[in-house]
Amino acid sequence: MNMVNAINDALDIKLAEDKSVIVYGEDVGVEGGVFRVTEGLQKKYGAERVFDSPLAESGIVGTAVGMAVAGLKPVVEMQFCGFIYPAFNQIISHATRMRNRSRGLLETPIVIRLPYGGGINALEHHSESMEAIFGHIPGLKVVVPSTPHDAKGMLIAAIESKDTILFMEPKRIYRAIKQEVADGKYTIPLGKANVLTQGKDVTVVAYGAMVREVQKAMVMAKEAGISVELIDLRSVYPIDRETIAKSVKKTGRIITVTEGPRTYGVGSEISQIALEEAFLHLEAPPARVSGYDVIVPLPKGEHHYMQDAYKIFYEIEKTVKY
Amino acid sequence: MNMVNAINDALDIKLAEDKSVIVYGEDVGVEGGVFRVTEGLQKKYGAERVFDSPLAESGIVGTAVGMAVAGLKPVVEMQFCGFIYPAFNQIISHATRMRNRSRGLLETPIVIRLPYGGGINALEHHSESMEAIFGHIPGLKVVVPSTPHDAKGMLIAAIESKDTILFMEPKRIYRAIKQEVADGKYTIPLGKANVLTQGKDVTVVAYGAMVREVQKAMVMAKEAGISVELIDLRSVYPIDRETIAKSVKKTGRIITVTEGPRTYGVGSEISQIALEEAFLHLEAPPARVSGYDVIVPLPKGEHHYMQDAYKIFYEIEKTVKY
Amino acid sequence: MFNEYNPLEKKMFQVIDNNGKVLDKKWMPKIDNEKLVTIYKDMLFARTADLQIVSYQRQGRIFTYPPNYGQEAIAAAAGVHIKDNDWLVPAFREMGTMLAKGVSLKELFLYFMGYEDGSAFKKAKNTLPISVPIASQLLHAAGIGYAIKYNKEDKVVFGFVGDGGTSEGDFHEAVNFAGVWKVPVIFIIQNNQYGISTPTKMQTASESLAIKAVAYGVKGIQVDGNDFFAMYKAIEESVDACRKGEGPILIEAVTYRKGAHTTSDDPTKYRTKEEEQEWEAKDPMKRLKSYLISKKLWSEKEEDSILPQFKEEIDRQFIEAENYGPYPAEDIFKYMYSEMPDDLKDQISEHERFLQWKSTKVK
Amino acid sequence: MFNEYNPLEKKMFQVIDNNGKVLDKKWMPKIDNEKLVTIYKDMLFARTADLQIVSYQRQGRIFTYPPNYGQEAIAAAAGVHIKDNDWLVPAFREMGTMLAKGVSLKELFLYFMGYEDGSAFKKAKNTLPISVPIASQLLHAAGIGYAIKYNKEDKVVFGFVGDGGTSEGDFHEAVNFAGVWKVPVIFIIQNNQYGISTPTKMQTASESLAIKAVAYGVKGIQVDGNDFFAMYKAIEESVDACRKGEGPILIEAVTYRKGAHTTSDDPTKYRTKEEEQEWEAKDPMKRLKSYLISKKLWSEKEEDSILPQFKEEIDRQFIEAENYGPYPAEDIFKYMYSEMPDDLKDQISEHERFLQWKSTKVK
Ligand SMILES: Cc1ncc(C[n+]2csc(CCOP(=O)(O)OP(=O)(O)O)c2C)c(N)n1
Ligand SMILES: Cc1ncc(C[n+]2csc(CCOP(=O)(O)OP(=O)(O)O)c2C)c(N)n1
Ligand SMILES: [Mg+2]
Ligand SMILES: [Mg+2]
Repeated sequence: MNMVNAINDALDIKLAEDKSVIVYGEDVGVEGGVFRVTEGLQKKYGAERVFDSPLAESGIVGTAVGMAVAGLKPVVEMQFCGFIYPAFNQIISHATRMRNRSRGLLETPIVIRLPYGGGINALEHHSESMEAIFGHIPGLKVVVPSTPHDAKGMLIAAIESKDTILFMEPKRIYRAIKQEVADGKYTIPLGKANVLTQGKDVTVVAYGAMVREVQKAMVMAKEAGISVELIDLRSVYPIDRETIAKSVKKTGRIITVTEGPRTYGVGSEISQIALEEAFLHLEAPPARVSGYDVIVPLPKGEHHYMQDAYKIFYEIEKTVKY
Repeated sequence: MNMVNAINDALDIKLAEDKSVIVYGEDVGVEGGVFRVTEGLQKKYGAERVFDSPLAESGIVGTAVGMAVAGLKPVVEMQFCGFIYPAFNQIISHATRMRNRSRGLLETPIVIRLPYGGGINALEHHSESMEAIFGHIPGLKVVVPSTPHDAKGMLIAAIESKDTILFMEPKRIYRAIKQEVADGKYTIPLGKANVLTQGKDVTVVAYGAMVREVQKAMVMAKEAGISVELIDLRSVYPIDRETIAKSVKKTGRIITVTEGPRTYGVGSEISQIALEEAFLHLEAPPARVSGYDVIVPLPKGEHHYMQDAYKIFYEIEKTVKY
Repeated sequence: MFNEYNPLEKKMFQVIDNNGKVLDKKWMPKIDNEKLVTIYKDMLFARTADLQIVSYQRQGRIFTYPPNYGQEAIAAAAGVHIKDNDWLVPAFREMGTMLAKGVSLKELFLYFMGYEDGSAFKKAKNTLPISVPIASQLLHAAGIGYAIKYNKEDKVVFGFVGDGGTSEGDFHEAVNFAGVWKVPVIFIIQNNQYGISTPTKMQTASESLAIKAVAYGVKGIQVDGNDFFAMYKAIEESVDACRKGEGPILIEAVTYRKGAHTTSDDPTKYRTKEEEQEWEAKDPMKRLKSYLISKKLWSEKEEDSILPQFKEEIDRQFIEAENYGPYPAEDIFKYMYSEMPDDLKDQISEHERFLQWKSTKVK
Repeated sequence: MFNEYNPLEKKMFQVIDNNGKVLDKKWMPKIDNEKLVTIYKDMLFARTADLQIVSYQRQGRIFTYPPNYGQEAIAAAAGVHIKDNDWLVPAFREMGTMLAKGVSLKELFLYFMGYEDGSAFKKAKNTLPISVPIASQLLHAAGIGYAIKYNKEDKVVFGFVGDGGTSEGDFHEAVNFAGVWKVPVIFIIQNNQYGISTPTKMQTASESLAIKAVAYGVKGIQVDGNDFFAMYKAIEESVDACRKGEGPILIEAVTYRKGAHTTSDDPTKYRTKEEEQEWEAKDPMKRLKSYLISKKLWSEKEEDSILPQFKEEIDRQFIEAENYGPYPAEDIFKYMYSEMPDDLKDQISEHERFLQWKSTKVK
C-alpha cells in the first residue's frame, strides 16, 4: 500500500466509524482530489460528507472552524502547501485560538491535510515546504508522516484529536514507497518521534520525504564507517525533546535535514534543543541541511535547491570530522 | 522627538522628495492612523497620495504589488501585527517573488509598516510579535527600529530600497522614548546590527522594544559585576552574522531576547549562527529569553508572558554562571 | 417583504418614522404590549450599561471598549428572535444580543478588563466569543450553518459584521459558501456609516450593502437599523425563511455609531457635528420610546424611576468583575491543547522557577 | 451595450450564432477583412500551439501545462485591443493575449519547461508573468490601475481570472478596490464551466458571474466567450469606457475548456461526453471560420496550407527552448533582492563547495 492508499484508508475508516467526520476541499469530492487521495469516498459516503467546496482556502478553513465548534470533525484539504496562505488568518487567529479564547469551552478539532514539498517537477507554488511558519503558531500541531504505515496511524490519531492539526503529506513519496499496512484501525500518538535506526556517531533528524534521502546517505555513511542514528521527527510541533536529547547525549553530534528555507527553519530549533539538553555532550556544532533562503526554483533549477543523499552525507562527514 | 514623530518625519521627507511615494492603509488618511503616525500627511500631500483604503489587508498589499510593478513606491500600513495575516498570501506569493519570478525584470519596492508587540493593555490580536514567520519568507526583509533616530533613518532607507520590506514598529515604545533626531534626510543601512554597548562576559541580542528591557537588565547585571555586550539586531532578515560572530567569539556567551513565541522563534536562529560561527568559543549554551508557546494573554494575564528586565537578568546570570 | 424591498430597487425597509409613527400598518409586527415594554427596558439597560462602561473606561477601570451607543435596536431585535439553541456569532458591537443570549454583563466586563474568562460564557449556549479580526467570524457562521443542516437541526445562525467588514475577502467567501450550501444563516451587517474613521462610501462603490446579496444568489434587504419594528420584522421573516430552508439571508441594518469607535478613538477628527445631529433625530431608543409613550405603554417617569435600578445593577456586576481575583500563570498554558504537550509543561516549570528566583530579588 | 445587456436582466451578449451567422447587425463590430483574417490566423496559431504543447507533454518534453483549447476567442479579442502600453495581468490560460502582447512562444515553452527565464519577457512590455495563486493577480491589476490614474496615463489594465477564481476573497477585494478607486481595469472572467473538476454552479449560487458587478457598483456584462465578435465588441466598449474614466468593468466570458484542466487532469472523471459534444457545436474557432468562409474570406484549403507552416514554426521555437542550455546555480539566488545579502552569498559559496566535493564522489 502506498501513502495515498494509506491516507485514503484512514479517511475511510474514520468516515465509516464517526458520522461527525466531514471531508471537503477543492476537488476532493467527484474527482477524489488532484492526488486522488480521497478517491471513492464521495461515492461511498455521499456528497454531504465528502464534497467539493468553492475555490477559497480561507473559506474552507473558516467554515471548518464553524463546523468544529458545532460538533463536527472537518478534515479539509488544501490543494498544495503553496495555496494554504489565504487561510493563514483563519488558522492563526481562530482555529488555534478558540479553545484558549473561550477557556476550554469551545473546541476546534480540525485536520488540515496539506500536500507539501518539492521534487515533483511542478509549477511555481507547488513545491513548498513551509512547516516552520506553522510550527511557530501557538495552538497548532504540525505532523508529517514518512511512510504509509505512519500516515494511516497518524491521520487516524489526528482525526481523533480535539486539537487543530496540520497534517503535512510529503507528496514526493505519495506513491514512491509501498509497504504492508495493517488492516483496520490503529493510531500512532502525535508528538512522538521515531528512532528508525540506532547509531552512535551522529544523530540525524528528518521527517517526511527527507527520511528516505537520509537513508540513502546512510548507505554512504556506512561505507565510510560512520554510524548514524536516524530520528524521524514525525511531529514538527510539539517537538519530542526527550528523544532528541537522549540521542544527542549519546552521539554528541546532530544534524537536521529539512526541505524548507534555512533561516528560521526547523533545523535551528532542533539545534537549540540540543544546546539546551546536551551542551556538554556536544562534540561538533549542531548542524542543518536545508533549502537555501530562496524561492523554490522551477523544475530546471530545482536540483540546485533540493537536499539529496550527497548533500546529507557531505554534512554528516563534516560533522563527524569536526 | 518620539518614534511616532520620527516615522511621520521620515514619511514626510520621502513624500516631499519623491512623487512616486504613496501612503495608504486603513484610517491612515483623514484620521492619520490609529496611532497618529501619518497625522497631517493627507492635508499636506493630498488624498491621492495619502489615503484611507477599504478595510482589506490582502487588498492593501495586493494593490501595492500592482502599484510597485507600475513604478510607484507604496508605503502601506497594517493596523496591527495581528491583522496582517489576511495579506499573508500576497506577501509570500507575490510581493517577495515578483523579482525572482521575472528574473529581475519587475520590482516590488513596497514598505509594509507594521505596529507590533505587547505591553499596551490591548484586546486580543493587538499584542503580537510574529517576526519569525516573516523572517522565514524568502525575498522579504524584516527590520525593527528600537529608537526614534533609527526609526527615521531605517524607514527612509526602506522607502528607498527596491525590495519589499516589512517595517515593524514596536508600538509599546512609540511614545516612550524621546530623543534628539537629526533634521532632514539620513539613512541607516538595512541589514546591519548595532552594537549598543561593548561588553565582555555575555552577548545579548535584542531588537525593538526589547532593547530597552535589556538595558534595564544591564543595570542589574552591572551591579552583579557582569559585563554585557548589547547588540540591537535591527534586522530580523537578513541577519548580520558578522556582528554576532565577532561578539560571541569575544564573549563566549550569547542570549537572544524576543517577544514572540519561543519555538521556531528568532532566538534559535541566532543560537545557530553562534554555533556555526563560534562553536569552539562557546562557554555556555546560546540561550533565549522569549514568549512562551501560547497566545499572548489578555491584559490581566500579560505579565505572565512578557519579558521583563528580571527575566532577562535571570537568564544572563544563568548563562554567565553556567 | 423580501420581494417588495428587493435591494435592487434601492428602498430601505422602515416601519416607523423618526417620531415613532407607524408608516405602513401592514409591516407592523405583532408584539404584545408587555413584551414590547420588556424589550424596551432591555434596550435601555443595554444603553445604560454601554454609557456606563465608557465612563468606567474614563476612570481607568477598564481597557479599550467599543461602544454600542446608537445601534441598540439591531442587537435588541436579534436578541428577541434568537433562541437558546440558535447560534450567535458576534463581531464586537452586539451587546444587546449577547445579553439576550444569556451572556452576563459581568462576563463582558471581565473580557474588557482583560480576562479570557469573560469569554467562557456560563449560561449563553451556542454563543461564540467576540471576534476581533474583522469579518473572519462570518465563515464560522457559515460552517455552523452547515453543521445545522447536516444534522437536520431546527436552528438558525446569527452572524454579525460591520460595514467596513464587507470589504474583507472573508465576507465574500462566507456569504458565498452559505449561498452555495443553502444554510440557515442570517448575516447582519451593522452599517453604522464608519469603519473607525473610514466612511462607508470609501469601502465600496456599490449602491448599498444589501445589494451585495445578488452576488451570492441569496435574499437580501436593506433595513432601517434604527427602527426597532423594521428590524424586528426583517429578522422575524429571515428566521422563518431560514427555518424553511430558504436561507441564507443578508440584512443591511442602516444605523449610526453615536459614540466613538472605541474609547481610544476621537470621532471629531473625521465627522461633523451636523452629521451627528442629523442622526440624533433617528436615535433608535427615542423612536421606540416615542411610540411607546404615544401608546401610553411607557412614560418618562417610569424611565426615570428605572434608570437608577439599572445603574445600580450594572455597577454591582462591574464591581464583581473588578474583584474577580488573580489570573493564575498556568491559565495562559492550560487551554492551548486538549492535552498539554511536555514543552508547555516545561515552560510552566521554567516560569515557576523564574518567579521563585524573582521573589528573592524583588523586595 | 452595458445598458442593454445589464447583467440583472440575465441576457448574454452575442453577435453571431453557432454557425457564424450574424444575429443582430447593430452589434457587429467594424473590423476590416484583412485584419479579421490576421486575427483568425493568430487564433489558429495559438490553438495549434496549444494542441502541440499537449502532445509535447505526452512525449515527456515539457511539464504540466494548462490547455487553452476552446477558449481562444477571449484571448484573441483581448489581444486585438490591448496596446503595447496597456497592462496585461494574466492568470495562466491566456496564451493568445500573451502572444499578442509580444510574449514569444519560446518564452512560454521555457516557462513550462521549468525555467523562470520564460517569464523575463524580452519584448512584451507591461506584462506580468503567469500567476498561479488563483485570483491573487486581480489585486495587482487594481493597483496598476491606481498607478495609471495617479500618473494620468492613457492606459488600460486587462486582468484575467477563471470562474473558480471568483470564489476567492481576492476577487472580491480587487473588484471592490477598483470600484472605489474608479480605475481603468477590465476584469475578464473566463467562465469555462469548471475549476479543475468543480462546476461553476458549485462555486456560487449567484445567477451569473457578471451579476457580481453589482456588488461593486461597476459595469458588468455577460458575453458569449466563444463568439469572437461579441468578445471583440465587449472589450472594445470596455476599453473606451476605461479610457473615459468609466472603469472598472467586469466581463464574464462564457466559454468551455475543451481540454483537460492541465495535462495531469482527466476530465472524464467529472464531465460527460454529451456535455462536451454540446459545447463542441459552440467552438469559437469553428464559428469564426464559418463566418469567414461564408464571407469568402477564408477556406479550408488556405487553412490546410497554413497549418504546416504554423506547426513548423511552433516546433522551431520549441526546439530552441529545448536547447536553451543550463540553469546556473547562482540564478536561484540572484534575483531574490536588489542587492544580494551576505547570507545568500555565503549560501552560494557553500553550494559551490558542496558541488566541488560531490564531483570527487560521483564518478
Ligand atoms: C482584519 C482586521 N483588520 C483591521 C482591524 C482593526 N479594526 C478594528 S475595528 C475596525 C473597523 C471596523 O469597521 P466596521 O466593520 O464598520 O465595524 P464597526 O467598528 O463600525 O462596528 C478596524 C479596521 C481588525 N480588527 N481586523
Ligand atoms: C489559491 C489557489 N488555490 C488552489 C490552486 C490550485 N488550482 C489551480 S487551477 C485551479 C482551478 C482554477 O479554476 P478557474 O479559476 O475556473 O480557472 P481555470 O483553471 O478553469 O482556467 C485550482 C484550484 C491555486 N492555483 N491557487
Ligand atoms: Mg462600521
Ligand atoms: Mg474555470
